[in-house]
Amino acid sequence: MTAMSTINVAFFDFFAAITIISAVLMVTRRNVVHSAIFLITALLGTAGIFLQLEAEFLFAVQIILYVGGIMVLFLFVIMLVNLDVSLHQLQFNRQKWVATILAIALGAEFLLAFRRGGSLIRFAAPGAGMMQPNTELVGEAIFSNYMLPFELASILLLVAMIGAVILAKRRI
Amino acid sequence: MPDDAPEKDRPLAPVGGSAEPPEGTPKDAAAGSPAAEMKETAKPPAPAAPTASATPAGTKPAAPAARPAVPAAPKEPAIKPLPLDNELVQRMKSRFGAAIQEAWLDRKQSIIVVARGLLAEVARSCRDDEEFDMLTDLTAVDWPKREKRFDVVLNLYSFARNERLRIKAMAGENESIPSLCAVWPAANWMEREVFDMFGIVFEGHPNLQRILMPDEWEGYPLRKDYDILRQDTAWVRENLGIESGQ
Amino acid sequence: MDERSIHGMSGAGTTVLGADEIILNMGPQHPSTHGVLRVKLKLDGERVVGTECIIGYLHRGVEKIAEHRSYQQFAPYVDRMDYVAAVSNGLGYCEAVEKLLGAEAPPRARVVRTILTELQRIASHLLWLGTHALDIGALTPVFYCFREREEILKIFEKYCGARLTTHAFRIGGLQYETYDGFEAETKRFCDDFAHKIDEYETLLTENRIWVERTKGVGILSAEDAIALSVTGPVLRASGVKWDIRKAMPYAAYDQYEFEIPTRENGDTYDRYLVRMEEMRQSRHICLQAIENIPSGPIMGKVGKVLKPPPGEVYHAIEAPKGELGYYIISDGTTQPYRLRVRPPSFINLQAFDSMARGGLVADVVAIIGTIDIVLGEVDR
Amino acid sequence: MSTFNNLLPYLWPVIFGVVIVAVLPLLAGYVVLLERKVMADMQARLGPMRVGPHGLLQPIADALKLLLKEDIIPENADHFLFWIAPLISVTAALVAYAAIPFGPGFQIADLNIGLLFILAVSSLGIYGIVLGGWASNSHYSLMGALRSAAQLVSYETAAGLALISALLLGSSLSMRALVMAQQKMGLWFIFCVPIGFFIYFVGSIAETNRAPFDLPEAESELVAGYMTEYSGFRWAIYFLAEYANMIVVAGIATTLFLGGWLRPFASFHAHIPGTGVEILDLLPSLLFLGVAGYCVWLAPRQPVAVQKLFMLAVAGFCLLLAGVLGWSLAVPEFLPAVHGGFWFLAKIFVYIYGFLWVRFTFPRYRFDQLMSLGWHFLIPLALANLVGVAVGIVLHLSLGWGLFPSLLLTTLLTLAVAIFLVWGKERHARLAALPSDGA
Repeated sequence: MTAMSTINVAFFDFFAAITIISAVLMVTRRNVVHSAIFLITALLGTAGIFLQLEAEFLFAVQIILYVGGIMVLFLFVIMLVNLDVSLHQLQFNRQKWVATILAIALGAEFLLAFRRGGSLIRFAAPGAGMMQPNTELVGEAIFSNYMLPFELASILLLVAMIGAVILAKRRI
Repeated sequence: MPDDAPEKDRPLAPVGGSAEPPEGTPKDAAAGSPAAEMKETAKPPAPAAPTASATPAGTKPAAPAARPAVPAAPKEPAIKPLPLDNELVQRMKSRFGAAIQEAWLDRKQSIIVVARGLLAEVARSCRDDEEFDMLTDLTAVDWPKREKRFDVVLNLYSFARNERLRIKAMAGENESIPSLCAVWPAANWMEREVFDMFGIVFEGHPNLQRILMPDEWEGYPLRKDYDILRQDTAWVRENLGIESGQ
Repeated sequence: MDERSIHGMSGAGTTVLGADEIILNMGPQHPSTHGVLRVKLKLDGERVVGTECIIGYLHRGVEKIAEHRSYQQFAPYVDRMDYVAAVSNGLGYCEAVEKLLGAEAPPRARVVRTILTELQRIASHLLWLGTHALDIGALTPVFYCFREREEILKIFEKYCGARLTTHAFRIGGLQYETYDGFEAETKRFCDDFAHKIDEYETLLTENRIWVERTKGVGILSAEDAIALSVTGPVLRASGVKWDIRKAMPYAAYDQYEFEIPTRENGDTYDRYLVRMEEMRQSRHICLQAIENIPSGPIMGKVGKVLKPPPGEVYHAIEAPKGELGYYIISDGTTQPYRLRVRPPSFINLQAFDSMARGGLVADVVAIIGTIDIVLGEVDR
Repeated sequence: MSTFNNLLPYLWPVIFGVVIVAVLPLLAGYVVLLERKVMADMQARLGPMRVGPHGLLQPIADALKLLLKEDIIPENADHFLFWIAPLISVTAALVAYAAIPFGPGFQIADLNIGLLFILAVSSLGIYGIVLGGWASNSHYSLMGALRSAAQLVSYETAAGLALISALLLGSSLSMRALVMAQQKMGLWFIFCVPIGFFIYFVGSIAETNRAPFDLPEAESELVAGYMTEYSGFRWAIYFLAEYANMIVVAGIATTLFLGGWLRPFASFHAHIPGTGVEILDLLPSLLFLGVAGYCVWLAPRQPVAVQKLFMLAVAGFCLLLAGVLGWSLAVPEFLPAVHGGFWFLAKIFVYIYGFLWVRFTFPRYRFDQLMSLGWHFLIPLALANLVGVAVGIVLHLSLGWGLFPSLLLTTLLTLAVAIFLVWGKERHARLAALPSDGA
């Protein structure tokens, strides 16, 4: 069992490292397409963490929707619009050092809070559905307990979509 | 190189004789209109050629190389250009006066020479008033020994009359010709080709560039005095640094 | 139609989306420009907002060469212009020179010329059909078309020894008598061919994708077509019933019955249908001609050295691609003083811009295919 | 020893994985040969005939040629992306094989999200195309990439919705469970949801960039689309990815709609008297015996001695296969594995044959027409079909009707919707063709 958990931790570290490094690279790349690629790897790393948490359904949805769908459209737009301009622009403004220091400070604060007050934070216990197909669980949760929020979210998205169509289409 | 340029510039002289109708046998009315059936036949010939200032009565057609196969033709030898003075020409003359310089029939095909400056107007009139609605072809001929060395030749076709008409305009070495692009868009490429091959400038052409030859080409290939060797030698000298052996 | 529509290439601007317009260079090495045509397309996304044809890669100066060859010597050169319809080129040239000479080919020669020219028209249209279908993405018809074209080329080969650049005719008539079995083979081909055309049509005519790809694509109105001097099937698909074979008959066309197929819309689909019907009509002409080939000499009296009397002539025939005209000026010597070829492909290609503008990239290849150009003739 | 025991469960998957990665390029090569032969047959010609009898060694010769070709990377390309793009494509295609059940025992991993996994992973393959097209730094490649991206996103929706209609019947995402469900029902899902199968067929052609939806690589327009600047083995890898993807989608269709590894008439059991051998299980062996006999008959007709020998070798190979298939009848442990594999591959080939048939019959769609077909016809139809299947199941569950009749009813209703959609599209086209006043 310990061997299993070691492997688990190793996988987690691996995916977390991928996610963080890609995220940093994504922000710092000058070429927009490269940034998009690092965003994709960051999303893939997140998907890996889902998998490592045995949430296969979320893993699959993450990849299908974000990586396979949204990011493809993202790249599509980037290539279509051809943002060469960004290559010749200043990437960060003068406050970048202030921002870095603040970010580090915030990170240190979080670290301190976790170390000192870890006992105050309650993590949810692992679900009983571990090692079971959790697709059904997700489905049941969405369509029973969380029916109303789910439908509200759907309507919100529908409204957004119709709005986008109306804005984009000059003549209906 | 052509050293056999003709002694006289245009080797044709209008000679009296019975005019034959212009070409075109509307067997099966192409455009379907009755006008196509009504062939505009040639009128009795005028006794002499009109104006014809630029055409010296030059070379008589030499001994015919071949017997014409037209059986009905009289014993007269060979094919000769005949003066043309049908209704069409008369109408044109009344419209443009002296700008219609000559008109004759050659192998049953009507040819009209017009003044260079009025070419566009004549063309437009041909299109609008005479139903010569299609510019079949536009080309040029170089007669280097003539005072005005270029002939610009239009070949028009009328769907309604099922008839062809050739219009010529003469231009000197440095004279330009009015562009016909506004009358027939088809003239665009044809004029570019003539410019490319002869160096004749068409005034008012929207995009007068070389079309078949490379843009940096020197000289105008279809001029009779064009010498390919000159360009070749120059290229060899410039690029290989030696004298061409040709 | 005005100058604006003919050349609209200025610098690249920006599109509705704010993205840059792309200048796409098609050719001179491109699978579907049918040779060394180069087309510069200005694109807004996939929509064509400007075109420019750049030609001349295959320019060989045919008209200049003609001034340095005797009339007979020049005859093989014309085969190299529209090299997929060499027989038609040869017919136009021979008849033009005959007219210049005032000579005429004997009846037998004229009938044989008609048969071979009509076979050539079928062959040329078959090549067009195959490549056009290939451009639109149908992979199969091209092989069927080549199968039938092969039969025609075999007839040519047996007749004059060459398949492509045939030099089949001579000024004044024919050099070769027809071979034994010429009539039978032509008849067999024509008989089979009726079913073959139906076969192509089952693959394409009713095919939904084919119809969607070609209907309404590259529309050319009759007025525009005449203004742009477009001739041949492209003109007829725009609704102008004009065919030189009927309007000013040459060879032996006045002896045969045939229809001039026309359509009204002037789009790619109509041009397709017109050419398909033309193949049927050509077959019909061949069958009529083969029934009754007059006997007699095959060569008229033109002499060994051709010295046409001074003067000039313009003679045009209905080549598979449109009006193929020869304008020859003689100065009484053995060489033409000036020989101008009126190439149907060159002049039809000029209409490309007005057809392609506003369409999509995929339409561009369909339109290049439907004009049916041969770059050897465009560039000469 | 204990480590070995721990690792034992991973042994078979690893072996399967190695086998698949090793065999797949060969299989893809032979799919190419099959394609060329089928194409030649439809086009009244012979196809490859030079390398080996009837061109049987052509794929190997092609692979060798591509391996030895010069590897060209354009000067202004994005070198890293240009280098890695084909690998992304082929990796995505290969990883998807992990969840495809080639037989009851031949599957790398029976994931409980099997189908979602395959869809997720194979949707990554698009990056190989998009990035390759972008990295080439050429207009043709870029347009191919853009077309590809738009096309994939559009058709994945329709294909996914079509798959869901089958999932409703199988009520699982596990590939194995889906086959089992069909076994239990005694009916392949294609008969229950024919419209779903049709939509998936069209969608899968579009997803694999095959004609008539091969716009990203339309040779008459974009030269070779995103592959224009690629050459040599990098190009071959793209090619491999394309054919691997074809096999993946065929595998999905086979599993979901065509009964996976099940034999036709799997619920029909007629035994040879006196034995436990079912008559229908003899079919595969007889088929290969027939092919072997044909090869023996052909052998003396080959022009060259080497080809005669080779033909006999092919006959021997077929005999061997027939023997294995026949022998497995006697060994019950191997019977499902061997025969399951045979039927699965056979169904994949039938499906791919459908691809080829379509390719050589139809011209290519134009891009806007492709999009319109996807969004205005396939997606609405897929939605209608999904609702129809759901209603059919509800009818079955609540009213107690038979599943098949209720699905038949809803299928007919969906067909009506399809006709309506086509009619509406044509009406739309007619209206669009009318001269507008330029508003």
